Amino acid sequence: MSIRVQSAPFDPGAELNAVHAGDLGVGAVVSFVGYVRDINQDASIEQLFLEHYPGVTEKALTKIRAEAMQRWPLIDAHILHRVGPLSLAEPIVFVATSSMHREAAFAACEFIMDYLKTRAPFWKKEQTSSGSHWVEGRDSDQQAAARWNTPEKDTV
Amino acid sequence: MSIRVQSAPFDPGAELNAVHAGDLGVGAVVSFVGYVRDINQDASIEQLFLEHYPGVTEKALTKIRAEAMQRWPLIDAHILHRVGPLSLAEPIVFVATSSMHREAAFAACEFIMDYLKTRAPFWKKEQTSSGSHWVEGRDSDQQAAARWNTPEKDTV
Amino acid sequence: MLTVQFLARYREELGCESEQLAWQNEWHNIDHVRQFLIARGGVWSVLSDPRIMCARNQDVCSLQEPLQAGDELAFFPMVTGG
Amino acid sequence: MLTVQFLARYREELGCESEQLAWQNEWHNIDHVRQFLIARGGVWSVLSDPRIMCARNQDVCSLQEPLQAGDELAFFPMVTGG
Repeated sequence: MSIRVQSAPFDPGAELNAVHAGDLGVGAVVSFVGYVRDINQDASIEQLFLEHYPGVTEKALTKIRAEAMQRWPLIDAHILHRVGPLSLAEPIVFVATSSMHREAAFAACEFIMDYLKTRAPFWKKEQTSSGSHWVEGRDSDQQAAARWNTPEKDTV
Repeated sequence: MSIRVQSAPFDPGAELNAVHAGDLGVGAVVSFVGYVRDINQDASIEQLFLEHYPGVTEKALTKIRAEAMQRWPLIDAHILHRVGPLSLAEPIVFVATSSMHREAAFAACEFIMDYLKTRAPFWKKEQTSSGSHWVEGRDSDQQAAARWNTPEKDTV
Repeated sequence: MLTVQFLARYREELGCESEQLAWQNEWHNIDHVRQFLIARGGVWSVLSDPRIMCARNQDVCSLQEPLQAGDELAFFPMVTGG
Repeated sequence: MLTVQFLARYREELGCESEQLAWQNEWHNIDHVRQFLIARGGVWSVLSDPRIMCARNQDVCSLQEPLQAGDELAFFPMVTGG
């Protein structure tokens, strides 16, 4: 799979099982699934809309994946993200990393999520009973991503 | 599911999908799957045998899960571990955590794995072409678990 | 010439998806174009957002990224995917 | 009386799954029992393993855990599950 941006729903369980893919060298698979919640910042959500920047999104995700593959001894890394209208409880994003030992898979999966949350051009618009509004970026996401900064890297 | 120790194989994808379980408050699910690898410390593995300490294993896992639930704002946490004979590429362990936001789910899933690796009574015996031998504990697992020590906690 | 796109909330608040600007030699980086747009006043103050992000030729980059005539720029709010 | 179990590699190297020991009043913690067993010499030196682990009455605990007559102890090597 590696990188996929799609409007069609997906099955996280099927994606998870596909990560091992019969590779006998894989000892550890860490996955993250993000779901549409019914409440966000006290507002009751009816539907979520995911806008993205076609072409640029895929490039940004490819770059994030490549950086993870370079930083940790991974066997593979996968990123799958929905766009368009999403219903409550639907999976929004699936990220999975595979490696021989668990340390690399855990760190890389969290790294990819932190970078995706701050560098990949996706925007959430929430529809509530009182209308729709754009979700505000969280400062905590910026801080989470900043943890991975190394002195020699000064990317934005 | 919460805690299960079983000799029967399991399907990680089905377990992952069951974690969300229609709970509209779940925003994040992090999972870990450990698989039987074909090579360990340069030896070619033919089969793996997992011994455990019946009753005590379940208690140890229940305690680890409870500590994770207490340390982080989790919605739920699940631990599933195989025992007995396992073939190459089979899943050995599945750990999953669910929460509103990803930070708690990531930290708790890694915590559970680190504690399981150092406190839950399971022992691996590898069968190779030249006979079988018990797997040695890794010092790196002890160090990984020690990261979670807090000054007021002095458990072994 | 320079193509500038606006995405998500910016597109909605500006009522503008993209525009073509006549190239100006004093534009050395993306922030100079942003200042030019803000100087129009009114709704364009949306680009004063301290958390603004941008891309040049289909790559997310910083406001200090150098640019040249013919480039395709995009301005967008802090991302909120995942 | 005290029941002592040996698990995994220890069970195999000792050729012993469990035994019943006559209670001794100088046993104040689990390590005292371990020292008693090591003092038998020969194969029992397996319990000198610096990474030995133990349980008391079905709970994993430290070698310093106090004990009393009737307890069920277990000695086992560093765990390697997961």
